[in-house]
Order: sequence, then structure tokens, then C-alpha cells
Amino acid sequence: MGEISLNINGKVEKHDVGDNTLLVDFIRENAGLTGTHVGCDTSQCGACVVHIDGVSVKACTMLAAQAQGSEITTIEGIGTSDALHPMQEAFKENHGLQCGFCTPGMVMSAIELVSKNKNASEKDIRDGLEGNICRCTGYHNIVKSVKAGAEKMGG
Amino acid sequence: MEIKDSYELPLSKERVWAALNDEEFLKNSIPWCEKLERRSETELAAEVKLKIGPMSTRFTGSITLSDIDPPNGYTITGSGKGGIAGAASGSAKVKLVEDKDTSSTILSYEVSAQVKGKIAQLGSRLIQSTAKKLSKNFFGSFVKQLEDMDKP
Amino acid sequence: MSEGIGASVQRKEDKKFLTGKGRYTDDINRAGQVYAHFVRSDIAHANIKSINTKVAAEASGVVAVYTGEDIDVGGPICGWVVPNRDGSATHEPPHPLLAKGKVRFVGDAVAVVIAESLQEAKSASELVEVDYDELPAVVNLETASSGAEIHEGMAENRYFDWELGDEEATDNALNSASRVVKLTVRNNRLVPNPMEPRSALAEYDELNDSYTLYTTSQSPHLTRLVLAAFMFQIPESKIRVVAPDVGGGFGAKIYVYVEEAVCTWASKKIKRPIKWTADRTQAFLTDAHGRDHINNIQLALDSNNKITGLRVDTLANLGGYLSAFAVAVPTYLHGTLLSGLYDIPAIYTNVKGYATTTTPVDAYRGAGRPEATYLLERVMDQAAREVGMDQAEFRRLNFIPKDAFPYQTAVALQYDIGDYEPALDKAMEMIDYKNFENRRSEASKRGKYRGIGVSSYIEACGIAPSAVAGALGGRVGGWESASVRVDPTGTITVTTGAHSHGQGHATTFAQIVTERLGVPNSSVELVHGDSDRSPFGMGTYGSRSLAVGGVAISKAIDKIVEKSKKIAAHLMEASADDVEFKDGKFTVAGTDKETAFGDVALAAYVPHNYPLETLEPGLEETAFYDPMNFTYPAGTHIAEVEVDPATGVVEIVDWAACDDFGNLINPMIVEGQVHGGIAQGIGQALLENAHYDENGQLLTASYMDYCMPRADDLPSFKVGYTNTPCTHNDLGVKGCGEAGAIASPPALINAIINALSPLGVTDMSMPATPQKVWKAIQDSQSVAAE
Amino acid sequence: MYSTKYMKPNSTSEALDAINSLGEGKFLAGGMTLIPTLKQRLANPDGLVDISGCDLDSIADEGETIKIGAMSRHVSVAESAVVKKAIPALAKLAEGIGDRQVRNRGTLGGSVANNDPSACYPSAVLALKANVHTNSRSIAADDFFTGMFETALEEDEIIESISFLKPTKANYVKFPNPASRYAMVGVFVAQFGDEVRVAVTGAGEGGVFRHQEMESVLSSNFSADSLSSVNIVSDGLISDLHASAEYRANLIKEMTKRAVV
Repeated sequence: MGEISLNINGKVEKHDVGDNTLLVDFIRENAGLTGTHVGCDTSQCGACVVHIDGVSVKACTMLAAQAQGSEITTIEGIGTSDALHPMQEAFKENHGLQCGFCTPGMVMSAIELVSKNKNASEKDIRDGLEGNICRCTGYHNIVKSVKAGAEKMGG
Repeated sequence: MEIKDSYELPLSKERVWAALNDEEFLKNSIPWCEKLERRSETELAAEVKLKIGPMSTRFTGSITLSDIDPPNGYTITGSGKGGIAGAASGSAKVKLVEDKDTSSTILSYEVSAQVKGKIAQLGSRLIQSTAKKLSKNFFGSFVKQLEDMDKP
Repeated sequence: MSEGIGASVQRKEDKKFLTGKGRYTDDINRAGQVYAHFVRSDIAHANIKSINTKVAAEASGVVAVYTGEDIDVGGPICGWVVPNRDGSATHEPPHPLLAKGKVRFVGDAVAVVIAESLQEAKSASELVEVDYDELPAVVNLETASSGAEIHEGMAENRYFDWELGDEEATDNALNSASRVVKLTVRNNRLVPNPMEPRSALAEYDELNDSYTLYTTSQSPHLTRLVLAAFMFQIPESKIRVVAPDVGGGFGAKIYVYVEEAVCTWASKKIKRPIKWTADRTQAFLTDAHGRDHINNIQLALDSNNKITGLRVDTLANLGGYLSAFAVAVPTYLHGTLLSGLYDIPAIYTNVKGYATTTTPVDAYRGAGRPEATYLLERVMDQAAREVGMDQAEFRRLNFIPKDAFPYQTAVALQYDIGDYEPALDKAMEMIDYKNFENRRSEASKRGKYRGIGVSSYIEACGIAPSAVAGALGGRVGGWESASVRVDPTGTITVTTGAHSHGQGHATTFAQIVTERLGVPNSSVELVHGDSDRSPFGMGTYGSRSLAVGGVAISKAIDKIVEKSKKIAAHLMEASADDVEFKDGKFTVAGTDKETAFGDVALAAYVPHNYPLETLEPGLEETAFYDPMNFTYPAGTHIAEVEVDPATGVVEIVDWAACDDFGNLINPMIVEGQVHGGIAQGIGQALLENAHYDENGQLLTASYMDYCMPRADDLPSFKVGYTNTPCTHNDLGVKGCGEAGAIASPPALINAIINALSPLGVTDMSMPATPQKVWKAIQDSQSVAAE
Repeated sequence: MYSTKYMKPNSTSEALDAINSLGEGKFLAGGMTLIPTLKQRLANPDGLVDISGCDLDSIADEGETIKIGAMSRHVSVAESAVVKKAIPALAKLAEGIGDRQVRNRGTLGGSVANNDPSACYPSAVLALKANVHTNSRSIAADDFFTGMFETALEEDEIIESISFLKPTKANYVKFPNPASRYAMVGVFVAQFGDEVRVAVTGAGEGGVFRHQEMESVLSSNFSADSLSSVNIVSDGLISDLHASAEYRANLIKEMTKRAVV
């Protein structure tokens, strides 16, 4: 066991955990931020996507120790229910979520996607969301949401 | 899944057969074999540390010989448990055919393999390639030992 | 903008999900909680010689280790049985909570290790030694009857052998037909894969000798009923089941599984809260799978190409144990749908349900109806090809005419209403069916084979009329409950036994209240998912939440309105018979008197001026609604594809769906349901398959090998509607959750066959993987070359 | 995951000391394969040596070659102006590995050292006559890949960088496994004047391999049509539940045709 200190959503989280602690477990269990989810064991579903220094990563495929010294942003860190992030707003307006389990990861991936490509086409969006699996929506409204989110973020 | 191959050895059938029943030969042929102890005429206890890519698991189990037909061949079966990884077994039907004219022996084998548990659930894409590779390694090093030994 | 019925109101629940404030079972922690990890069988079929837990029990952090021998309560039960053809009953072998003496599929739980941390539980479970005596696996459905005996005394591994319809009339129709179209299809085995894996957190309260189970469930009340009455045999009131936010279900979260029950049972033994959450591979191994049928079909046609009879002989793979509704799926949810939306005078079906040494199979989105639709729409296509008719026109010719409703089918159901041609026409228009051949020839210039496929479907939803269910072998009722409580300030709390796992009940149900009581959407709160807080209800499955649960709310509102009118009449000094209620206001006919709904609510709780002698104070009503019949959503989906002959890759280039769901409460949510359903159907047709090797090992037990539909696999969808409101419920609604998954697989497979038909290809099995499609093209070319 | 020790040295020599201080240590680069394996408890190293702090992530144009640091993330290669200009096919390959999140973490060195038979990068290394530079030597691509998941690397050897020879022309086309999105077949075609190299990944039982027959056909006539007469033998090709060896053989030819433009 050792102390790992991470900067999550602008707050320092210091906890005594084993070196084998995954970043996602640190976020969920130690920092108590349960918006980041775990949906698979093989780094494919993307329910655990967070940003590390602005870059999207799967928090289930990284040790907490590897994230030391970085700035971590989770779904809880991008907007509040009173002031949603434009991408969160777009998902709400376009019915881009149903059960909500994949949603935090989907939104985090979408934000990075749009920040890299403001004029993403439908194909760009579909390709760009390859790492996020949704079982409910058939992606139709997610794609629509990301397009709308891109407009909001660009505007 | 069936895996077949054969080797031609410039040796008598009896010589090859003896090697097929020689513990040291077998031990040196089993890839990553860490331990091999004879338990009976037909059974040996084995411990193998299998490494495939990042995976590294110790299998403990046995090597058994069956359908023994000296000096024409037998079936050699290795099966082991890899703890959390599951279990694996492979069975090779080995046949020896002597060519009197060239005084050489053709060793042919046919392998069937089976995996259980996590390695089946997560590694299905690698099962066949791995089984082939391990068979090749086993018979390859077996043959090489024989050849080296018979080099003047 | 209106917030009532028919408005695409944005969802009330979204903010919490979007900000990471959703509360799923695994997000909950209790003080002093420990973790359970299950030791599972790696072998499909074996006798257990011995289990040694001694070393594990002494390992670091271990609190307890239990095996089947320790468990003194019953296991999961079967909720539906059918009579066999010979009059005997469905074989219901026991399903112990932890394996006793034998394991019957890879993943069967053999022991549970409970430890202070999950890692310690996992490490210790590696120390549990199980000595097996391996038995032959039974994997192949076609030969299951001659496989090794899986359950003691169950002959030929057959759970049941059931029939429906008139065999003699059907065989007569086949014998006298001018053409008999024959086809065998396989409905591939699927894994439901809700994105939230199953999870349980069980806590025992010593003071009250009661349990609380937090679990990710579609039907918390049923979970409580089964746990209390059938497994533990304790008063139901001693168990509270809470299903917080549920991350998808698709059928897989209807049942009570062994893990949830073991955690609950053990929480009393060790007197500490126990948490268990499945990882994805455990989910693949233990969540009830879906589909897995083989259907032999014979369709009789007369010389005018009208259908005169249909015979379907089905084998259903039900896995190592009989799951709760496993029997209902291939029988009453399948056999009864074989008339589709066609006028078929004689139908007969025989279904044999087999055990195999694989994961149990049960309801998955559509449950039985996708299988019925698939076989029917495949054989319809085959028939159209054989008689040389256009696929759409052949269907049209055989549709039940719109003036024939109510229509009694040859397989027990009576369709109350429908009009199938407008949906077909609209879907054809949406996809520009008439110009398809131009597109086909244009594609062929680019070296692609283009095809179009039609699927017209019907489903029986709103599960279920209790009397019908009971007559058909169901052991529970099919009603739903709702309570509507008007608070003194006029806000409304609705409690229901239905439970959302993504369907947006909080929004849709609020819209019903808004429409009926004139209060804003934001004033309506939905309470569900907690057996202690909502009235007993049956939960959410079978597209029933709105058609049964929504109607129960409407019935409760009827009672609220009736009572409110009496209060209003008193306040306005009028006769209750003269009081009208509209837009949130009570008026007296022929006068200018009016009083607001809020004033009535206040009067009910502050009854200073109130007819206490004739009316109780308060304004809260409960209704239980049991539907008179199923609802029958129907429609047509048309898929258009392009096949790349060099690789066999199928690209979906267009999709038109036209559905008749009756009245729509929230079109935005309905459309989302259609999208999701189509995506799952496309998954089945193109991508997904649970693959077992001959030893019963599941080789597709992660997303590395089980192909989940991703964004780049799918197109955008065109969705349209027709509307014949349901005749027997107050809202005129039918249900929309399963339609997409029911309609889409045959549309897609028919489109692929259509694309390859110029090569002589007439069959394609699911999933139509690139390799399979490529092989079909290769084989057709080698046939042509010969 | 079993318990393990995490170490993060600041140089390759420190990394070597670290690995030698462990009984059975593992180098941790991007972790995209290693961490999922550890999560499944399919390996139990006593320590992980994270080499992300060893300053191995530069990308430089060195005239005839492009030299890419082993810790360069796939996304860095995909977006590198240097790579895009000199070997756009390599950037395209990197852009197609896994998904965005995998590309943000996964590294060139990790992929090449692991030599997964379905990984994309080994095909580029082989086709682009790369040299693999380790802490102790340079290994030519043709000598580097020795079998499925096997390379010429010693246990305590670290890839520091890889130099890719700039081709006249190159292209990479992949047919992904529909589930995992790994290459079911990936073909890297590189032309160096009259010489053509064709490296195939995802298909060979022994991992990545060069297809000599297609190389010689393309060397004399660099056109997709010229490949029509080539017969791709399915012996030695992977057969799994997603694709038979026969189907893979077809894909090898088809992907190569598509790569030759």
C-alpha cells in the first residue's frame, strides 16, 4: 500500500491504496465519484472514459499510479445540473441517452471528438465513437446529439 | 480442430521409440516445462509455465501415455490446470513408420486440443495458433534432440 | 409547448444521468460491507466429487465460504409451465442456489467466497479446490435428445413437448396445397448485454429480522415475491427489494438469479452487508441468453398464392436449468404469434424445449415474437420468390383485411384492431421502393450487389391479461398497479410497480398526469423500484409499462377526478353531476363558476369547508389494471443493403420503419425505443452470436469476440407511424419497446438474400458475417461454373 | 489484479535497474494489452516498470528515415506532421488502431514488443524496412519478429525507438475483426523504387509475415490487376471463429489490391 494523490476535477484526492489500484476504482471507490462506470473487462465499452490532461482515456485500463501528476476530469467535472456542459445539454435535447449507464463515457468521448474536429460529419462521429458501446439507443440520437453539441461548443 | 505434421528422421524406429519413452527427452521437448516426474509406466506429473504474449500462467497436471503400441506409436496426452486461467489439454497421436530402403523413420502426429475456462472465454482467437505452435515446438525440439545426439 | 400526451417532452431523468449523478446498484455502499466472489465451473457438465474450501476459508480477509451443501433455502423457480402433448407436465428440475452434486454449464456457481475486499475474495476463490468427474457436454440442439442425461430422470433431456393449433386441418391444407414452401431457419443465440452488469447489495437487519436487497432489476416486486415466498419461505414483508437506476435490462434483469439470492441469504449468516457485481465475462456466462431456436417451416399456398396453412416444428434450446420464463418464450410468446399479420386458416405448431449444458435461455427483447416473426417473414419471402411475386405485394395479398377485426387467429389470439396496408405503403414510400431497381443497377455498376428486404410484423404486447396467462400456464398475474397522490399543494406523486431501465417512465407517466390533471410536468414525481414505497406490481418487460402500467395510472387518475369533482361541487355549491373538469379547472355547466385543481387539492387536506359526512378527506387513489387482451403493435420495416462481393461485407444503406403503436404519449421516447430495437435486431442479423465449442465452452465471452453493434456499424433510421388506437385500454396505446428488435432481423436477412438472388442465393443464416456472405457468393459462383 | 509494485524510472538505464531488481517484472508502456491481462489475473508480475518517464516519445525526420520514440502514443504518430509528410501510410495505420482512447494511450514500442499476431504496427515495421533500436543494439525488422508474440528482444531489453525507411509510396489497408476491431487482416504495402514489400498482419499463425509472391509480382508491375493471378495459400493462416484460413487468404489478396493505388 502506498499513498496515491490525484487531481480530480480540480480537487486533490489522496488515498492509501495498493499500487495495483485501477484509475477507475480510485475514482469510484476512493474519490466517491460514481458517474464513471465499468461495463466490461476488455477496454471496449467506454463506460469508464475520463479525460486526463484533456485527452480521453479508459480509466479501467490504467493504474491510478499512472495518472499521478495529471489533471483528471470526470463526468462530474464538466457541468452541473444547473449549468450543463453544451454536450450534456445536446444529449438531453436530442434524447441521446436511455438507461444512462454508457452516457458519462459517451459524453466524455464526444467532447474530445468535437474539440478535435469541430465540423465532424455523421461518419466522423460514428467512427469517433468506436470505443463507446451503447445498447439502448441504436446510436441514432447519440450521433444527433454530438452534432448538436458540436454546434453548441463551436458557437 | 486438427493439427497434423510429420518429420523424417535418419534413425531406426526403435531408436525413435526409445526416445519417445525417455523422460529426459520428453522433458526437454515440452515447451516451458519446469518439472516432470514419473508416477508410473504411463503417467508423469508435469508443471509447465506457459507464456503467450503478456499472459504467463503455470499449469500443473500430467502427461499420460496410452494406446501404446511399441515401437509403432502411442497417444501422448498432456493436461493441466492453470488456476484462474482455466485448463488445457492436448493429445497427440504419434505414429512411427520405418522406411527400410532409406533406413529412416517417419514420425507423424495428429493433435487435438481443448481449453477450458478463462482462456477459452477470452482467448479463443489464439487457441488454434497456440496449439499448433506448442505441437510444433514439442515435436520440433524432440526431433532436434535426436538429431543432435546422433551427430558425430 | 404542451407537456401532455403526444408531446416530445424532454426527459426529466436525464440531468442526473448526464452529470454522473445516476445511482446504480454498484454505486451504493453500506457501512461494513464485504464482497462476494463466486467460484464457477470451468466445465460444462460434470459430477462434483468433492469441494475443499478449507484453505480458502483461512485465507487473508476471508469472512466466509459457502457451497451448495451449506445452503438451506430453495433456488430459482419456473414461473410458467405448459402441458405436454401427451398430457403430462413440463419437467421442472431443481436449480440449487449453489451447485449440488453436479454442474450443468460453464459458469454454474459452485461456491461463494466472501471477504473484506473484492481482491481478497478473488484470491481466496482460487484456493477453493473442486474435484470434478467430467461428463459429456451436450451442446448441439439437434442432437440434445440423445446426449448425456443432464437432469436426473428427465428423458431425452426434454423439458417439454407442446403443441398448439389444429394439426389435422393444417396437414390437410399442406396436402391439398398447390404449393408447399419449405424452409428451415435457425434463430441464433444472443447475449442480452445491458451495459450495466448485474449487481446486488444485500443487508440483513437483526433488529427486525428482515433483509434489504439493492439489485439491478426490471421487476423488484417479483424479486421480492420469489425470494420470500419460494426461496426463503419467509413473510414477504421481511424483504425489501430496491432497484435503483437500472442500466438496461432487455429481459435479462427480470429474473432472480442465484447470485442475488446467495448474497441475501448469506447476509444473515454473517450479519454484514454483502456486495456482488458481475464483471462482463460473468455476465456473458450467467445472464440468461436469448433466442436459440431451430424452426422447420411448411407453408401451404393455393393457386391464387393465398396462404392456406402453416406448420412449424420448433426445437428450443433452454440451457442447463429452466429459467423463470424460459417455457413461455418459445410457446405462448411464439406459437401464438405464428399467424403474423396474415389471414391463415390453419396453423399447427409443435415446440420441444431441450436442456443443454449451456447457460440458461430466457426472454430477451421481444422474447418469442422475434423468433416467430423471423421464421414467418423468411418463409414469406421464400414463397414470394418461388411464386414469382413481388415480396411486398405477396404480403399485401395475404394481410388480414382491415374490416376483419376483431380477428381470431388459428393460434389462440384475437387481434382487436389493425390496418396493415397503410404501414406497408408508408414504409415503401419512405424508402422509395418503386425506384429500387434503378438503385440496384447503379450499384451493380460499382461492383456492389444491392438488395431490399421487407418484414411485416405483429407482436402481442402489454403482457398480459391474467386470465389468458393463467389459462396458458402462467403462474403470476399480468396486471399493474399505480397510486396517484395529490399533495396539498397540488403537486402529484405517482407510484407504480412498473420500473424503468431506460424507458423514461418518469417523463411519459408524468405526461399522462399532465394531460389529465392539467398540472405542469415538473409537478409530477414518479416513485418506483422500491418494494417498500410502491404498491405491488409486476415490473417492466414485454412492452407493458405503458399499455398496462400507464393505463393503471390513468385509472387511478379517473378516481382522483371523480373524487375531485365531488370536492369541487361542494366548494362551488353545485351538484357533482354538473361539474366538468378540463385543463386543470373545475367548472359548473351553464354557470361561470370555476375552481382550480390546486384549490380542490388544498381543500382535500385542509377540509375546513368539505363534505366530511359523505367524503373522506385526502386525495390519493390506487388502481390495479388487468388488461382484457394483449395489445397488437404491427408494422413494416424495409432494409436496403449493399454487399461487397470481394469481402462479403454488408452495408446497410437505408432503413425505413413504419409502426402502428396506437397513440403515442411521447414520440421522442418512442422513436428512441424504435432505434434501439432496430439496432439490437441488426446486431442479431449481422453481428452477434453466442458461440459454444463442442465441449460447451463459451468462446464469445467478452467484447473481443462477441460482436456488439457500434456506432459505425449502423445507419440512421427513418421512422414513421400509422395509428389504429388500441380498442381496449383507456389510452389507446399498444407498447413500442420490442418492435424494432422483432421486425428488423428478417428485413435485413431478406435484403441480403434479395441482393444475392441474382446469383441464385436463396438462404442466409444469422448472423450474416462477412465470411458467411462471401462464402455464399463463392459457392454460388462455383455452382454457376459447374 | 494481483498485488504488484509500481515503479516509474526517469531513464532507460534506471528502467533496466528497476526491472533487474524485480523477480519477474514487466515493462509498462501504454498498458493497452498488459493491464487487461493483469486485470484478468492472467499474469502475476511482482512489479511494473512504467517507462513513460524515460523520454522516449520524440518523432524526428532523420533524412532517409523517420525515427519514432517507442513511447510515442498512436495518436501522436497519427497526428504528427513529420510522419504525415514523409510516410502518410504510417499515420493512417496509427489512426486506425483500436479506438480513440486506445490510441491516446497505446504506444508504438508496446505494440511492436508485444507482437500480437493481430496488431497493426508490426506490418509497418516489416514493410518499411525499419530498424528497431533498443538500449543495447539495433535489430533489422526482418530479424525482429520471430513468431506469434515472439521477438528478438531479450527479457531485459527495451525498445527505445524505431527508424522507418521512407518509401517512395506506401499504403496500409486493414479489415478489422468486427468484434475486437483488431486486424483480421492488415496489409502494408511499401514501394522503394523498384522494390516492393508486402507485410501481412492479423492472418499468420506465426504473426506478421512478408508475402514474397505478391512482392515480386508488384515489383515488376505495381498494379492491383497484376495481383489477380496470385494464389494466396491458406496454409499457416489463422483460423478462428471469426474467419477461416480460406477467408483470410481472400482478404489478404483483396486488402493488398486496395492498398495498391
